[in-house]
Amino acid sequence: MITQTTKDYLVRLLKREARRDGRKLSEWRKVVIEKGIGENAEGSARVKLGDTEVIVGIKMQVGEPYPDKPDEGVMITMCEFLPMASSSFEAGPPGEDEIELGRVIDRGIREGKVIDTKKLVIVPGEKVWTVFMDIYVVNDDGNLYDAAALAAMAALTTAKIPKLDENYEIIEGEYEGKLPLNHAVVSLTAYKAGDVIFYDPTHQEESIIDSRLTVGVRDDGKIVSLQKGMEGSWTEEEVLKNIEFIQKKAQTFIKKVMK
Amino acid sequence: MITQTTKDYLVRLLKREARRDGRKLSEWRKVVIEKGIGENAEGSARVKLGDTEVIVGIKMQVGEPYPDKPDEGVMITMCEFLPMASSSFEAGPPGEDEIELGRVIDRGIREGKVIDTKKLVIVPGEKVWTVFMDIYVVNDDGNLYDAAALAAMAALTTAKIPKLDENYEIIEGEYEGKLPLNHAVVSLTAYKAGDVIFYDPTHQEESIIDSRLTVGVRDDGKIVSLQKGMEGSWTEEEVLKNIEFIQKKAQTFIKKVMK
Amino acid sequence: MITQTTKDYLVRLLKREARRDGRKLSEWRKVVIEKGIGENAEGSARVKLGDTEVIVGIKMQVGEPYPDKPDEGVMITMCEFLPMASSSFEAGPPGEDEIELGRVIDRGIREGKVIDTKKLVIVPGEKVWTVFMDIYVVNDDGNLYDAAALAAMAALTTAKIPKLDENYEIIEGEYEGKLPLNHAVVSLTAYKAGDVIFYDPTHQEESIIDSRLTVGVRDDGKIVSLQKGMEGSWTEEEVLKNIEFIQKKAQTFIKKVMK
Amino acid sequence: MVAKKVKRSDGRTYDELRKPYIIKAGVVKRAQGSAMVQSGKTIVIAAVYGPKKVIPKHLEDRDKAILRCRYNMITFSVKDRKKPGPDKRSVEISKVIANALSRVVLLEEYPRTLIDVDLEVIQADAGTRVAALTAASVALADAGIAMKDLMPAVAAGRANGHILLDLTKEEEDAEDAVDMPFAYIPSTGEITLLQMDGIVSKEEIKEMIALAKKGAEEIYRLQVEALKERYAALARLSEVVK
Amino acid sequence: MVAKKVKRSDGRTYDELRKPYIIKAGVVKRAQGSAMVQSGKTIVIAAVYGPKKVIPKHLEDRDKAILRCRYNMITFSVKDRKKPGPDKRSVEISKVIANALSRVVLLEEYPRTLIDVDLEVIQADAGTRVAALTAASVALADAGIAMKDLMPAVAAGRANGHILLDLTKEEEDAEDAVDMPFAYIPSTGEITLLQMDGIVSKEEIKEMIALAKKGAEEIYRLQVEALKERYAALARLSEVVK
Amino acid sequence: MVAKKVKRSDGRTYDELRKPYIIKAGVVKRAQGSAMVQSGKTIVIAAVYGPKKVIPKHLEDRDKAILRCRYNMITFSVKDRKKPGPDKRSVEISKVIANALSRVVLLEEYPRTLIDVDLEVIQADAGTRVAALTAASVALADAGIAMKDLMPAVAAGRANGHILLDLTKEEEDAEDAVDMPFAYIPSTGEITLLQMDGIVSKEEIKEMIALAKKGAEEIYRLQVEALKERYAALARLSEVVK
Repeated sequence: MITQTTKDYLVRLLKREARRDGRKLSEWRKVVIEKGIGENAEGSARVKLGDTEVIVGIKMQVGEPYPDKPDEGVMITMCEFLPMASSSFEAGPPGEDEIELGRVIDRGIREGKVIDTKKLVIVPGEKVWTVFMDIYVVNDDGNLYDAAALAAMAALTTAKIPKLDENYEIIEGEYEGKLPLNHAVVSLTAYKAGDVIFYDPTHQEESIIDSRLTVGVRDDGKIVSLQKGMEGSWTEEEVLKNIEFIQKKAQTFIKKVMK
Repeated sequence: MITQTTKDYLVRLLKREARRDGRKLSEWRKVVIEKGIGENAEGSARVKLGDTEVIVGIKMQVGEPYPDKPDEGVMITMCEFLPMASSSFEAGPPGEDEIELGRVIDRGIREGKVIDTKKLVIVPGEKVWTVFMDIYVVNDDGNLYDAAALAAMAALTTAKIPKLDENYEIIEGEYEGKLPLNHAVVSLTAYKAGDVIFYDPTHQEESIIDSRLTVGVRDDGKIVSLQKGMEGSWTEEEVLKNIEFIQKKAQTFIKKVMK
Repeated sequence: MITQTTKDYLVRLLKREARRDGRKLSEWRKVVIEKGIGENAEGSARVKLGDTEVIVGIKMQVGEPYPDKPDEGVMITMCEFLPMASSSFEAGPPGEDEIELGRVIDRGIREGKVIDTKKLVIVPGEKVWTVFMDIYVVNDDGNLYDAAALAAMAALTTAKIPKLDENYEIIEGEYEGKLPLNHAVVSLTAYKAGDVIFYDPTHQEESIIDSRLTVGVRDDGKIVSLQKGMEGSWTEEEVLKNIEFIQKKAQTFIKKVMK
Repeated sequence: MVAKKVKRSDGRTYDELRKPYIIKAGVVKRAQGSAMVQSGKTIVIAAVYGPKKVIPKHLEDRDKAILRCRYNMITFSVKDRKKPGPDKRSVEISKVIANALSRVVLLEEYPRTLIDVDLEVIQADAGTRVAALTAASVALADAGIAMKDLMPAVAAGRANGHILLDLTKEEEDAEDAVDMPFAYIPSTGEITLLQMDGIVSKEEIKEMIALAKKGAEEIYRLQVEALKERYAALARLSEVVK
Repeated sequence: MVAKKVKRSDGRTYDELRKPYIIKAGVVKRAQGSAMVQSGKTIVIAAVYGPKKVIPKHLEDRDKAILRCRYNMITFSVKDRKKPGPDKRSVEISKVIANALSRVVLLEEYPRTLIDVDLEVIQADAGTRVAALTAASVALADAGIAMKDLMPAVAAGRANGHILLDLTKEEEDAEDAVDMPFAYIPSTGEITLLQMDGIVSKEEIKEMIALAKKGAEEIYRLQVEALKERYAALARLSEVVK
Repeated sequence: MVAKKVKRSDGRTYDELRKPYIIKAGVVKRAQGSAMVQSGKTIVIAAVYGPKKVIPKHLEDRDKAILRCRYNMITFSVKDRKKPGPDKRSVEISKVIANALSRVVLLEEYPRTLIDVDLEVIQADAGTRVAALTAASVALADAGIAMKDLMPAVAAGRANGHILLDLTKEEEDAEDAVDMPFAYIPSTGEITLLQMDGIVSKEEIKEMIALAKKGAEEIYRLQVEALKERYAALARLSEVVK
């Protein structure tokens, strides 16, 4: 529980463009990206953004294509906040916050055409690779959106396609090669508290936020997705200004992820 | 909420064979049947019975026959009270009232052999048409049973069978012809409050009802289904008298539906 | 509800190695095993242990093998406490008590290699028999673990494999022969209240129990499964002593079951 | 209605109940009341718990008890293994049974409480819902719950051209089969459960109701017998205890 | 932004709403407030119940009302039958709609209560979430719930190289399609819903927002019209009753 | 028991724990207490929230805290992607772990509360439930919850004819494999978790228990170490803060 006194204090700080941990409004916490953290996954990564921790695993399965896209592989994104991630501590089917986060990350990767799904066909119209992108929030100290976006992209860069035997069963430990990627996409999120817009809030700072705006950016600078979240509102000017900021900033993060 | 005063008043009226809206005990409200209300459905209809509104859509899918009936198509009925239909306003898996209504409508159509299921075979024993009959209650102002029965039959009369390509995929916008029907069936429902039996109650009138009796009747005058509902009871004489009444009355409604 | 007075009385009795119904600490209630109680099951049995009643049915279906065991049939165990079995009276998906009981019984049968699953192959790698073992608790007067173990084994001894037609559909009422069994397994359970260990508690006696230890024993005297249950603990000496006791005792029960 | 010479595959006349037709009260020890009905190969057990507290409290009815039924077929009661858990059919049957029972149980005597009736189909050969309902009112009486009367239930129907009482599954599978589950309070003439599938004339319905009433009255006598036997057994038991 | 000559398959200019574009208040009789929006072939009905008690009580907010939305597509609203029940897409849409509405509804005036908004897509041809949101604020106003303003919503996007208003499904299926659902409070300039899929430049976003604002303002006038007509009808009705 | 020359594929002797065997407390910042256990390739994280209010209230125990465990394998912890959500195996494991922990946690000190223990298997290579239990008691201690003692857990078993400590998945797949998960309170000699699969003699069980006890004692020392390190780190931190 965050007290009203703390909240008031955070608001006062923000108004002076200051933050409790000394950061600037548009300064991110330290980002640590670890790749290949799960031996049983075809791809994986852990991202720590300050104390926020998100892990993503990529699992590949032989599946069927969608009837309207017989010549493309399939991507399925799942997002779960582990009960340990925060004091709300709830197990059960995914709630609306998990669903929104999962869908926003999914949308960036999907709309940015990150995965070359045309190359995931095994038997045209019958068998294709299904790429499961499973996002787990391990510790929530704010700004899950950026941490998850980074972890998802990082995990994809490590993913490999398993070898199949003649019955289309996976041969354990053998790989055809890397998961073919066309692009890198990262989404970053602007947060708004009253009239102040800032980035990468801690969990404590999130308690005073009215709204967020997530912008998906591709390595070629194109915008690939937008999502306004929460109950607050944005002016046109704010939207455009923050898109512009994120468009640039994202390239720095893309470089970190692609390393 | 309907007050006890209103209920008492309605009971007194009924005892004098009178109703708040001036109707006779066995008089239905104005019935409006609209066919073809859903462009994305293979068949559809809307029925308004006074302010009660029910819509039914027919969707056709290629499916498998039941193992014990390899040479017949399949019909599946779903019934949902939209949360907007009444102040109980509940989303979620179908409750027992929805299930009972859906099954009673299904039974009339099924037992009356309305659909010529033998003509719904695509590949004998392997592929048949599955006819989904989806019933939605949009506004509940009483007597959902009759409105749903009329809407279901009306929707069936408009249903068409899609054309299939060589892979048994539906070709959008092309049709083989109409869904083959053997018969028309409509069920009507008698309602009992104390010793008074009457028809087509409003939502308000339903608050004083003890029991209902639904009778499915076919265009050839045969009875095809019965369902006593709710906690009240019926004498043998009441049952037989109301079956007789409905048997005749249903023909009028069948004519309306078949127009 | 069992009162504290009753509980205290039962504890005092146990300390003097006495029980309310006059039994010794390691004396079971009267066991009645009825085989073939369900005409629609491929195998079935009812076991009464005093007033405790458990029924088990075996159903055989044509299914697919597990990918990693293409040449073996499949066993699936389900356990349900019927709402009538006790005053907790709850319908719904299986709770943790039902799951634990089902899995402990399953483990004994599975690990003891009771069913000769290699003989349940119909088309290697494609079609095998799935053996459903469905356990229902009808009345809970304590020691469900022993009653279920006896009923499961008894039901298996009566199970038959249906004949199949050329399309691998079951021919009703015709059988290939008995379900091939390699072994018989029975598990028995030691219960501990304070420092006293005893067997076959009634429902009332279960109210003072801290822990249980279930030991699965095969007809050749081998131990095939262990499960410590509930919140209490056991010393090494207690474990070994009770394993030894059950190892011998189980042979008597196996004989009863195999009759 | 004319007396008919019908040859039924199990040797019964058109108006006979299946054999054996057995009702037994007090079959589930833990329950407050219970009963078993066997009708030929159909076997159903009913058990009653309550009146008891309603949880959560906001569901309680301040004027009367809530009567909740669960009708359930166990997985191996039928030839094709029944998937566990409720399906639409069992939800509907649970509802019509609860509705029918509410006509005889004096729910107003137990305000703000819940009465649970569990109905388990152990073996199914047609007529399971009427067997369940027949067992339920005996179980409620066995539980000492105040009732206006017992309520027998039976199906009438048609198979192979004949109106018949208490159809078996084999008869229900006839080309022209009609099934009409029916429950009835003999003392008042009230019909409390009535359902019907199949293509019939009004006259046939009349005939089926008459036949069902006759069957129900016979079952009513067996219900009373079962309770008498149960009370006698309990009396003997209490003698022994003394 | 230059005026453009775009040939759209339904004959519209780039900045036109679909025809018909109809808003009608008071379409669901039982509801406290309701509205229907038809945008070309897309049809959505919104209905409002509340403010009402929160059950269970521990979920209530002592400071304001809870606004709960359910966005749902009926099974036959789309070509491929939609499986009944919520999926991830409908959960997300329900959430962003509820978030947007919370900006105009004066929730603080109804502490410890629940306001339910049911949004049913009867027929889907793209733009269902913005039609739903447009209908929702009319339904809330029709229900007499205190609001700062109405909130129109519309999508802008791109298809076949052109920035367009209010895309149809056919346009959304273009190779280069971009879809940007948008909701807006004309009186304050606040953007309350903003989502986007597809590959665009910042300039294109700017253009789409400008176009969406224009569309929203047009829809706002239709919302006001619909409510006026509704009040007129109610007034006529009360005349009659007098 | 004779000392044995066993050649294990990872080079261990029969009575050695896997390498690395690491316990670390305080790994999940938001949690009241947390711990990670790595045993070879198996990695489990435990986190504790509570004591806290029980919702809904009618589930609370007036005499003691409810200890609730969730044991869960994340989807990519295993070779074949694990479907999200609980299955029967995880429900059983959650239960036996909660049962075992209840023996050391002083639940009576926290009446009417709930203590939640989340156990997430990040990577699975056999022995996940014992790693989870080992992590859990460290996490509870880290959360400052009153306990009688720590509780180490480890599996003993048999593979290829040898009784072995702490089996890997490869060893568990041996034809003659036996797996015996085991938890133990060294200070009292109490066995709090005991399960076993496989065909063995009583003598082998005796041998396995002896081996498991030895392993548990070693793990106990590592648990204590981990907590000491954690306290030292916290102390350093509080120095800094001062």
